[in-house]
Amino acid sequence: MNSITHELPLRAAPHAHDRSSVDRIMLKVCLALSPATAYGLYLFGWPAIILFVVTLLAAVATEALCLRLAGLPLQRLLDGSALLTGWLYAATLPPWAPWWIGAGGVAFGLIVGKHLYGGIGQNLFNPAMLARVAVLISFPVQLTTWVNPMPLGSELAPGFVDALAIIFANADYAAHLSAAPSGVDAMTGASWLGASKVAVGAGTDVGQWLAADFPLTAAFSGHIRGSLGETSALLILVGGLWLIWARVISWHIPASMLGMLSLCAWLASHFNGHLFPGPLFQLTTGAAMLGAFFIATDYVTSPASATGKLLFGAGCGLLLFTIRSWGSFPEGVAFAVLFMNALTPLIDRFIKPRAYGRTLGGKTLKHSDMRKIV
Amino acid sequence: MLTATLVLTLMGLILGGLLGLASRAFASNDDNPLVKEVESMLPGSQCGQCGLPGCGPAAEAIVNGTAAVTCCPPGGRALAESLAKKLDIDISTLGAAAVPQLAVINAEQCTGCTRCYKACPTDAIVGASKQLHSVISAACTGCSQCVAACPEDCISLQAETLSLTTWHWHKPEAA
Amino acid sequence: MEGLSDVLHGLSGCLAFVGYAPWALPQSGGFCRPRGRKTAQNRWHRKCNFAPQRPDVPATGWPLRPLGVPVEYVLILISTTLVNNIVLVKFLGLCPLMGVSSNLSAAWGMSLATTFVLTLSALASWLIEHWLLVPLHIEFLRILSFILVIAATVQFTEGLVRKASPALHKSLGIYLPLITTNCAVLGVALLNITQEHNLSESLVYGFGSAVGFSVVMVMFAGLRERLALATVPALFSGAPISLVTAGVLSLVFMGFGGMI
Amino acid sequence: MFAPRLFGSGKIRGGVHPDGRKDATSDRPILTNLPLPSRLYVPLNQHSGDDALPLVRPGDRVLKGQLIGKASGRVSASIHAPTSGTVLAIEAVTMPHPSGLPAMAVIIEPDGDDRWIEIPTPPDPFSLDPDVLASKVEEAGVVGMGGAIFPAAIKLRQGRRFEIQTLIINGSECEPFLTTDDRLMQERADEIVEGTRLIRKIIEAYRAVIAIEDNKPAAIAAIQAAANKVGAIEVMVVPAHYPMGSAKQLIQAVTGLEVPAGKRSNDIGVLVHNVATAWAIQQALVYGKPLLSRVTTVAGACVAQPQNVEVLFGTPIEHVFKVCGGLTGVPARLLMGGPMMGQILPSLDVPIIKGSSGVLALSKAEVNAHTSSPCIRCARCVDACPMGLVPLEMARNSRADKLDAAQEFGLRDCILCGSCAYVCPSHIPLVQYFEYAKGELADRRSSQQKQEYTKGLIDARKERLEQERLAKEAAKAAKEAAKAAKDAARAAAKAEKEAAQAKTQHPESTTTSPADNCVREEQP
Repeated sequence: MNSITHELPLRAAPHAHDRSSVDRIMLKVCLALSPATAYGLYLFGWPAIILFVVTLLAAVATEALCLRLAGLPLQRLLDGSALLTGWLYAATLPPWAPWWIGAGGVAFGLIVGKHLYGGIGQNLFNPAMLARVAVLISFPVQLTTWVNPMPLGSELAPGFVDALAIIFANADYAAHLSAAPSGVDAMTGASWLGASKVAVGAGTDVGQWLAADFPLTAAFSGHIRGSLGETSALLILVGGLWLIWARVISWHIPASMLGMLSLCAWLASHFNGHLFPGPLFQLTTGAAMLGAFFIATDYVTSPASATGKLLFGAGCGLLLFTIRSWGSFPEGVAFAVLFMNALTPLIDRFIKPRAYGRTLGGKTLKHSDMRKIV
Repeated sequence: MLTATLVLTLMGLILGGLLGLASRAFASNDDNPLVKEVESMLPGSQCGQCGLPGCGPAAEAIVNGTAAVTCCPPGGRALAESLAKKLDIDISTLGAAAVPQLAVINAEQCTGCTRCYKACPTDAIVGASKQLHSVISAACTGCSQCVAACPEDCISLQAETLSLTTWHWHKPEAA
Repeated sequence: MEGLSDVLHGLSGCLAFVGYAPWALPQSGGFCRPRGRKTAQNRWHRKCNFAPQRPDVPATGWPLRPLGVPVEYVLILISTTLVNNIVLVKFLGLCPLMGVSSNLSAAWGMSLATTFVLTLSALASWLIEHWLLVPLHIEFLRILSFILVIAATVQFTEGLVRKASPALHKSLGIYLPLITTNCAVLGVALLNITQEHNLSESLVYGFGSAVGFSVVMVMFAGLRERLALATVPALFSGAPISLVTAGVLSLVFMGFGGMI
Repeated sequence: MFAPRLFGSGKIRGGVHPDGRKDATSDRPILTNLPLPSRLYVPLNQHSGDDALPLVRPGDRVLKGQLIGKASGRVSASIHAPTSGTVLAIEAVTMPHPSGLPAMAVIIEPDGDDRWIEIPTPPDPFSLDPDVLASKVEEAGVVGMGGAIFPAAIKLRQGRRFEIQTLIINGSECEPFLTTDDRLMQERADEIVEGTRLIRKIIEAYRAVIAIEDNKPAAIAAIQAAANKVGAIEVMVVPAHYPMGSAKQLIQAVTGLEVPAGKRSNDIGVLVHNVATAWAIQQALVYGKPLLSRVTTVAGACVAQPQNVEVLFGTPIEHVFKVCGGLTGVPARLLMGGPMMGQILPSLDVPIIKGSSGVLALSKAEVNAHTSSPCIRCARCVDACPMGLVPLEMARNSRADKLDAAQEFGLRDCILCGSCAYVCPSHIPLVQYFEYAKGELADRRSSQQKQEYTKGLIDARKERLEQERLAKEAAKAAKEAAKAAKDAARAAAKAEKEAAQAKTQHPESTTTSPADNCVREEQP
């Protein structure tokens, strides 16, 4: 018998592959995130850079520790999923948050949100958003302190040493600056979403207030108070569209999420402009863009079918609008996405693509259905 | 105090009466209808390999939870799965179900005593007195009654051999 | 696509609240039930199903019966299903949540049974409170008599389920009679009394809590069905990871806080 | 807006675009008249269905084209001697199948003369009755050459029973590497067109379409030219898109119809045959030649001279490689068929059979296999599935042996085309999960059937025993009655004693009933 030994383990067909891989996908997502994040790092200077690096390092360290404990090969680190989780989490943080918010949060997210469930691909909730929600509820003060943009190299921007003090020693840089002879206006403030909420609470006419104060162009381009990596709606949009073009994500979730948010905002502001900001405000502030393109589209925790994705995105949009408009938290992306994450298994179970030769309900196509087009 | 006692007593009586009426309205036979359904799913060869005296008691034990759904070797995994589905039991924790087997007669030892084919509940053994008996594999449930009946100890149970039509790919090693 | 249209349809109903919100929001920071509902004016408004006209609020022209029912009932429904969810916010009824959520069909059956019991017992307990205990001044018997009523309802439901679906009866197992001691059921009955709900509000509150319970049960069952196929570390597999998941869900429901 | 999605718009859903790699062989002519190997291993089952019955014995001399295996059973096909020579043995030989399990084959030692059996010149097939033509196809042992290996005559007869609107001749060879159909269409266009006309005549189809993928311009030109000569045969160019060559997808692309789940294409008035089958049918009907050989693509980075060769059935793969310059290295994968759906070969000794569309020796780079990592639910498999299924859930549930759930997510509709595994970034062997689950389900079905069958046997036996008992009791009663009548004068005490005696004999007489033995002995 002239039996041959196959060099590769015996496998059923196919014996060909398109060369895609998990690490390449993760790399592309990181690449798409980088313009917006780089802009954010530039805008908020050294403290943001330090926070970002610390968070990413903590993410990788946590992942390594968990893989070790689970007895899995450390090569799994190379798939880049932990890096991406850390990156997304850092992008939603206030740029000058203390280091332990970044490191502790991402460790919590990865351990509780991902590795307790068995690691990559098995988590039920988006680890980055779980981390954010847990930290937001536990440390609301640190998570709602926003600095004004102070680009690297500008007059007010803290130097590297100051930045270390801000991030690691919780130094009050704002007080330090305003005590300086030059005299500076308030360095920190509420995010625009928070401010709008306060305005509503105070009985201000939101429509007029926004028309007067809200810098729409700056919000779109990103020169605005906000989280580390989500200020620039434009750069996120560019990155997100590239991801769609590169077929890393599909258009369904971003389109339906942003569409639903805009629709709700438009209807609400159309009927009651005194109370509800319009769609442009909703789209350019907070994590709406980042959420739609990078967070809600997380493969593991979003539905598999196109219809399911549309439903998922619409749910996110609707919940986001609801929480922003009536909830006690000014921003709701994390809550909305996590809530829809929880519904994803049900969506996947009940909404499947129509199979060839079957109706949407799974029944065999009838002859009469066929004749219609003959 | 008296009011309280009276009220509670009255409530108890009224609710009890209502429940009594309801239970009459919803009366169902005392035998669990599930037992009958389960019994109809079992092979019915009364082989007793499960350790119970026949398929009826086995069905009862399975429904009551005193016997595992995997207890029936002739039924094999298919039966275990359908029983588990019927009774909403998680089968994965019960370990492997019994593998169905076939009786094989050792031709050299067989004396043609006919005892095995009299014992066979499915008439799966053919042969005449003083002649070599053989097993029709399509009808053999592997119930092992012939093994017990054979005075020469020449019948054994063996798992079915694979052929090109019955072979299929194994499950890939877990990632 | 159909899913989307369903959502849009639902949305149109929800958006009706927008019209309600203008005068509700500034005073209370969210949806709110009109306070002081024992006043004559409010009685009138409930009868006519129109909000009291407030001069300081711009008129929106939205009718105040967006879904064909008075707004406050809808608010109770939303409050009990999402904002003050009986399971994830009030932490009542965790026992069946852990016990019967391992597969969707059992969770659905349990939800239906609990909905039936909760609504019925909310009604019955209100009747007993207001027609029996209060007139006879024996309110101290409240818990005892409520338990009695609940037990009877559960017994009735069990008979019903056993008759209707022996398989469901089998898969619900001990959890069906245990609805008796489901703290959600007694909790809702007692909350109805402490929150001074009237009869119809009690009914809606009971039903809404049951819907909230069902939403969480079904959601949780879906998650657990997916979990069943995950390779959870041995240390956390089974109940621990389910509890972690319930905790996360509870965290998520905090997002609805402050709405009502 | 659902209409185009539901019923197709001339295109197919999902699918992938694997690297074609057809250039190495598509421009080289088919190599015919290969040197004969020292042995031919002709399996008795080269088709789907039951084994053919061998008609020869070891030592017999056979001529080329002689019937050596007769179709037996409902679905089966005849086997003919591929060349003249001596039958050495009929024994189990390793099959071209990943299991490496053996099956019966006729081993022939060629005498080198390649002498044909006498074939009478057949009458003009266009003058014959369709049923006669179908029988001739059956006699020639023609099976579906595209890979399905379903006996062609049975398919033709089924086609006759339905009202067939459209006959599709499948020239959309979508598997990478394979160019057998491509070359066949380029070199034997006239024969294929004539075969198409013959099939059309047999099934009385309203319309005949030869569908060719747009990446085969030479084949399109050749077939178009041949079709123009006779007319009434449409040539349709379909987009090159894997798995366009799958019957269901091709039907969708050509007619816009979908084959209802669990039904055959006949039900919607469509019949699909491969171009190679059309060629084989033409050879059988016009020249009376049985199916003895086929064109096979020999390709892959480990083959010295990749090309198409016309090989006799039973030729060992090793011989085929030798003809093509031998192997240049140890192949990472040795396959029969294309890389997307082909089967791993257990050995170089396995024979070429009727379904061997290609023999590939692939290098590591061509296979691009990696160890699999966990599923990240990216749903690329869902997008790639041409059947609209949810492969990731099917695999997950198959892995956990939740086969019912796997069925719900589409396992029963899966055509095992491999598009999902091709695009999976985690390199999960999805198709192997499906093969496993389908195999398990088949096992389960057969054990269910067996259980029902044995249950019937048990009931029958119970009934028989009961009837025997009743008959015995009736006989006893009759006997007693007769005795009572006869011995009416005798004392009552004596009668009782007799009755008691009969009772003690009863069990013994039941077990040695002669009728019982009789019944048993009649069984095979």
